[in-house]
Amino acid sequence: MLRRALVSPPVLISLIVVLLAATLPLYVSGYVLGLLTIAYYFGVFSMAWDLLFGFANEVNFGPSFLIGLGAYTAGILDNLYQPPIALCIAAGVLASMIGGLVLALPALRVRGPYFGLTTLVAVLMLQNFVVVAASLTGGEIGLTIPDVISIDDKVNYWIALGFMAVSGAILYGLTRSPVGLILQASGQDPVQAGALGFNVTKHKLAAFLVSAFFSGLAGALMAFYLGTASVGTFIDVTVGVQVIIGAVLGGRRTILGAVLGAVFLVALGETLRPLGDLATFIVSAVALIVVLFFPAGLLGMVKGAREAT
Amino acid sequence: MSAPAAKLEVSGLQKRFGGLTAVRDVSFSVHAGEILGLIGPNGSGKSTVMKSILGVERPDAGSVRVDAREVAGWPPHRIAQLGVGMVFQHSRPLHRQTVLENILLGLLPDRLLDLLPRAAANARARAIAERVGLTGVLNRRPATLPFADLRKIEIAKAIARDPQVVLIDEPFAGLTARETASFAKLITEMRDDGRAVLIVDHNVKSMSALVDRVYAMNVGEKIAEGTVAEVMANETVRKVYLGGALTTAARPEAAFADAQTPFLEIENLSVVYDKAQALEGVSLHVHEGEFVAVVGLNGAGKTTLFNAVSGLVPYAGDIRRQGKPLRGRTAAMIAREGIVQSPEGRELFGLMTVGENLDMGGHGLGDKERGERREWLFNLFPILKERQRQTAATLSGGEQQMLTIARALMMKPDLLILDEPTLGLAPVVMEQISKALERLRQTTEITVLLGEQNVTFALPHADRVYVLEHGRIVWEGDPSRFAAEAGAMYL
Amino acid sequence: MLFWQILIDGFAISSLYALGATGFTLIFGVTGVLNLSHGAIMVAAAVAAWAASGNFGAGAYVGAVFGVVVALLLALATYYLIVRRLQLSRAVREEEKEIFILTATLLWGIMIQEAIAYLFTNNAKTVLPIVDGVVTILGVRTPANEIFTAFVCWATIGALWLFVNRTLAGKAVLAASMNPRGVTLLGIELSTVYVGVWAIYGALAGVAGVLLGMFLGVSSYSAGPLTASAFSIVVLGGLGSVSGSLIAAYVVGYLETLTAYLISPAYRAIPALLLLVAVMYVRPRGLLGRR
Amino acid sequence: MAPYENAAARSAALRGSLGAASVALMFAIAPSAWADDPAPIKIGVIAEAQAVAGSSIPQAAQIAADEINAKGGVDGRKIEIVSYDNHSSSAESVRAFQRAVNEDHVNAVIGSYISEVVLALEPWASRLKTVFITPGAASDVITQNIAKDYEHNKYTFHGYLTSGALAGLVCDAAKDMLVDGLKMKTAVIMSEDAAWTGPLDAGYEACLPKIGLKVLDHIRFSPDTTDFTPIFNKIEASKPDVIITGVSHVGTQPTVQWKSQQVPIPMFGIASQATNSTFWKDTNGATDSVIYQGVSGPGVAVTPKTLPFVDAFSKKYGNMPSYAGYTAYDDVYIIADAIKRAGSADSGKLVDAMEKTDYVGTIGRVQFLPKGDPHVHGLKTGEGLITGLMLQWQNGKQVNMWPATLANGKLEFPSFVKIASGK
Repeated sequence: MLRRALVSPPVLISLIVVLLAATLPLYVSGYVLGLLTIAYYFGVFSMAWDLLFGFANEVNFGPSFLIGLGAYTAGILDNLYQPPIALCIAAGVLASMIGGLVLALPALRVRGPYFGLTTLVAVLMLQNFVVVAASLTGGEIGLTIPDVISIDDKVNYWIALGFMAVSGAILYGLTRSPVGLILQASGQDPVQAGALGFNVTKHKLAAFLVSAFFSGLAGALMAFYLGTASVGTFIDVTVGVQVIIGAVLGGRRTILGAVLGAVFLVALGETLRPLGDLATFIVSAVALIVVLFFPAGLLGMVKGAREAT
Repeated sequence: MSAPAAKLEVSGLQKRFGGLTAVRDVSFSVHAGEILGLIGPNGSGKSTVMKSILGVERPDAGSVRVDAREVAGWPPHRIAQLGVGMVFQHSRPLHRQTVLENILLGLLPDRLLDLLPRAAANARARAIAERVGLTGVLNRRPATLPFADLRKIEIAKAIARDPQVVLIDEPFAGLTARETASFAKLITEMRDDGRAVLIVDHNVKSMSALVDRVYAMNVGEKIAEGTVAEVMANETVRKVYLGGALTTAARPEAAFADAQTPFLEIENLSVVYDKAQALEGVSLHVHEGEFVAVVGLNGAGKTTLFNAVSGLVPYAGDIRRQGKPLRGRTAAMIAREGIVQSPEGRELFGLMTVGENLDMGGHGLGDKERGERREWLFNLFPILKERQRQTAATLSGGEQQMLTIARALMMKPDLLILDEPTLGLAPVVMEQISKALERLRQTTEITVLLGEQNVTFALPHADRVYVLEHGRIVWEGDPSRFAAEAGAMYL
Repeated sequence: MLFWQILIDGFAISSLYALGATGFTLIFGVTGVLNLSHGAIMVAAAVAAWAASGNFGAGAYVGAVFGVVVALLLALATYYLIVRRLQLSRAVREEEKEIFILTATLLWGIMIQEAIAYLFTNNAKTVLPIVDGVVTILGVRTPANEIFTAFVCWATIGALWLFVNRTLAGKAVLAASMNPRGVTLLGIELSTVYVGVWAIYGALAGVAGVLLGMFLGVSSYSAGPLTASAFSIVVLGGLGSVSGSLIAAYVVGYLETLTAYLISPAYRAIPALLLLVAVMYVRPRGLLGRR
Repeated sequence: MAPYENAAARSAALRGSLGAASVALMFAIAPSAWADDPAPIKIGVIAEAQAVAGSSIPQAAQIAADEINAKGGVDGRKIEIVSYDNHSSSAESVRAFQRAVNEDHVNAVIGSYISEVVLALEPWASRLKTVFITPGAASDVITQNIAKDYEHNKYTFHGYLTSGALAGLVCDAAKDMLVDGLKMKTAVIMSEDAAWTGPLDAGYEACLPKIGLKVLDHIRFSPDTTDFTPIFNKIEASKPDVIITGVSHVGTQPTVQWKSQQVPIPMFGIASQATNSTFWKDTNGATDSVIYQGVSGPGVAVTPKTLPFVDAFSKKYGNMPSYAGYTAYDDVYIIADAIKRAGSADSGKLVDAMEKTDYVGTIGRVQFLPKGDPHVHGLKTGEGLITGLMLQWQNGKQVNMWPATLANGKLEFPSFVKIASGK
């Protein structure tokens, strides 16, 4: 089925889109590039979230907990000892994956709103920690990261695009692969999955780890792009909300849709910029309308149309 | 059937939920190439037995052996890996995957790093699909398939794991007669492959054609075991399903004033729950003041029928009250206008006192009238008067059932619908309720539509009886003729 | 002295928490909805009261009433525009409705919050207090406003209690929270019950918001934290259990006050969070959780 | 210092997340307008167009540019302001900075009143070797970074007072007004637990005893605090003559509760939100008698340049400039002046020239601390340089009390405040 997935329309289309996107730097301003660079990282955040929600059926309200862990661990390490950037990023990913386990534990015990809250609380705790441990984290005015991957808009853009494309390919492939099937089965009906001989706990844990891996990696990379990390950009609950909205907007359970949603949000937010405060209002309104009237999301609408035939 | 060791062996199985013992000392075994039928009316504990075998429930005592290995208390996936497969009654396929992918799921090993599907698996999946007759729809998505095919997917998934032991829960529920046949064929094939098959269902009849032996349960205990014929002949079984000798007090249909347009008319009623045919072309009527019983095993469609009348489920066909169609009225309206249901699930307000529950029933009445009504009910069900300050949750099952009926009567119903009032009650309690109904029938003009699987309880009150089976009315007539004409199909 | 101070100060703030959480848990208990626009609605009430009493000089009382009315309307809007639509939606599968309602109410809350920020800036505002001055209780100089707050909170909660336990309409609400189907079978329209509950919720949130505005002051940024604190209190007490959240409100309120007095005001929020996490891991049902 | 930092940061979370990089060209001037002149000097302005404090920055800068251009510019070169709206987000600011330098080729950047943002931009100023000056951030870390690695970070200048410096100014005022004037002897420091108050409190701790105010207690509270009753009770328990404040993120709540609880001790010090003209309404007048530090006040002629600027500003934009407006206005002049002296806009030369700045602006006489100082490129403060003001809210008005030469009123206190004079 993977073979079929590889040549399926969504994949081909996304491939073309990525190739086109790769040529953007040749004719758009650095400002637009910067815009998309961030959008791509958010795309990865949303995809990682969608893996948990759409496939493992776990509603994680704390994606920014994993993201923040990745970004801050990497940033603090660089800030203190300036080891090779790759090392900092690796550390960030590791921290984030440990965070993933911490989140997974309650997830396997409690359901619905309760799990949602534990994840939310995890974010609040991290936020408190960052502010309290200001000497280490820079507190609420943010952490300065001395090194950056590159100071060139184009390079940064290509890195983000490439990273997003690869992550997307991996996550999409994963969900289409045998383990992806098992994960969905476990998420949808644990009893049945168990009766089919699948160790539900094992597969869910794995899903949390994968999700954490990409969230953390994306967070760390983004931190090294901005050369700064602050609660406002990485941890605040509203960041998590943005990630979730992105995924729901693009179409949950589609992985690729998440990217669509994230980019759409950023683009919309941007075009509305001149409206100032109203921009956020309108973006939320649009998102709300999609949630209410097109629950399948942007990509979901297309897919839905196809599946129904 | 003379394999040395049984594939599946259950012995001394015991399971308690809080106070009540759901399963007590159940023992049976299934050999390779054998089909055992596990039957029992609702609440007999058969599904608890099934869950214990699957590892979903952890038995309190006794043992479950698969291929002579003790698996009691193991997690489900390990039991499954040992070769126990399950065909669930409610199919929940992966909606975004094709039929083929759904079957493939059954073929996957429980590994994390299994990223590329094997061609072999693919071929095998197709073979299985071929066998269960899904070849035509391999690349469609479940959402677009009829109910029978969804069930076939479940069977295919089970076969895919090549289990030594197969558990099948109510294989024929929701299937049409023709589909039922093809399913029976699939099941016998499994046996012929040398698997040990355990079918769980309500009664013998549905499976008489294919089982080798039957193990019958009631209220958590074995009541009979043996061949179909033996079990059907068994006295206890007959008593449980048909009751003993009955004295009936039926009034002739002509005796009712509204012979022309009955108070309630149901015509060609059909209900479909996500693709499962719950009711098919059901027609019946109830005259004003009449007491009509609809008997049928759990799952036959009684509750669906009543919920359709109460406006709780969408339906095709007509339901008329005194000639006027009920369609379009909300459930609450129908209830306010006098068609009141005393539901199977009781639906009491657990944390409210008996008194408050009754008041909720009489919310439409003035304070004075409500008071009188309550007094009247208190002398119909004296026990409730003693309990009136107690919260409903603390009542015994029987008291709760009385409260449910009383609460419905508070609404001064023109038609009282009683759904399974005896469910899970001890005989003495049934007796009390039976007495109360008797008095109602004598002292008031009340019209009653009773749904029961316990014939002993239903027939004595009934003026007329309908037998419901797999969503269809299969017999209608005078209660006195029931045992003779309908008994066989009921067992 | 210090003991009395803690006791008195803790009481006022706790009462406020209690009132805020009561409506939130009522809605969850009866309709099964976690309304994440809760904080925004409270803020809206406070800002409305502030604007009416301050800007348009309507006076403290009129302002307060206006605030409550605004909250009530917003609550009904939340129900009709968002919750109801999703509950009836066929496109969303049952098991997904929860996350959809959460997301939708969250977005709705952001909209309200941004609208407030846009119309009235995001500076913190305090509602013109109804009572002024200070009273000395057991040697503690206490703002009359603080006593007033505690009093109104309990009067409101008490009124709610009477309604639910002493009137048939109230009992219907209670019944619906235990068994909606049962209510329908008795000829009571659930939809009517729900509308009523949302209206009550709106009023409660409104009163809480206005009092908060008088006692501590609010800004559009308070919305998120307010929702979070209501959510945590409710979960701590056990989702859907009113008495549970009342207790939880006092636990949290006093925990914070104690921390502020005995350790340091800088860490007042942290012990409550830790307690919450502990409860989540040890007893996910919450203190008095039923489900 | 940095009013609403927290608020701004929080809103940034949402905006920053819902949006991304941004350049609102609403203030920008079409380059073509100067086509026939020699290449203009471009100054990038990155600020918070929506925030009360930030919106004045590009506006004030534009006024300065217009004035200079009206006088023929710098050696005939016009000054061109290119504005970028950062929506209070460091992420957006970083992108704006990159674009300003790489795309729009600005010669220098004036940016932001939020320490978080400025600290995010500082390393970029170094990486892109572009002179960068902040008109409003307060964090001492900015200058400390320069001191740590001067060669690398020398491109950043701190055009506003650091928290440390502010503490000094408050102490100077306290000496005259409280110790000499009201004969006060004891104080309690009450400040929010935020990064910018670290050095502020350190400064208080150091200088208050020196001027004769014994520090009885020091209370730091979380910026999220809503209930201040415990705090005021604690303070009252130690019976100080005055509360020395260090609040910025919060403001309304403590003030209102101070009043409703009728805390008998006057408040004196840094209270950023009190600088807003709307503060009286936001607090329902609870702010009456609160004394706060500021660099400007209605009708206060700190220097001959102050009032003309305020007039020009309010004439053009219909409202009063925020404190960052004054400094932004000065910063344009300072940069222009430095370029003139350097005879080139080359960053290296420009830095040297900037360091030699000696310019009387709207808030006082501007000189930068020299290399070697722990706060190199910070502003020099004190007599004859920048002293700041001390203002008091009196029935709805902000009245200046200090320095005496600029005072336009007398201290007044409501009945519940007990002034422990001569005790």
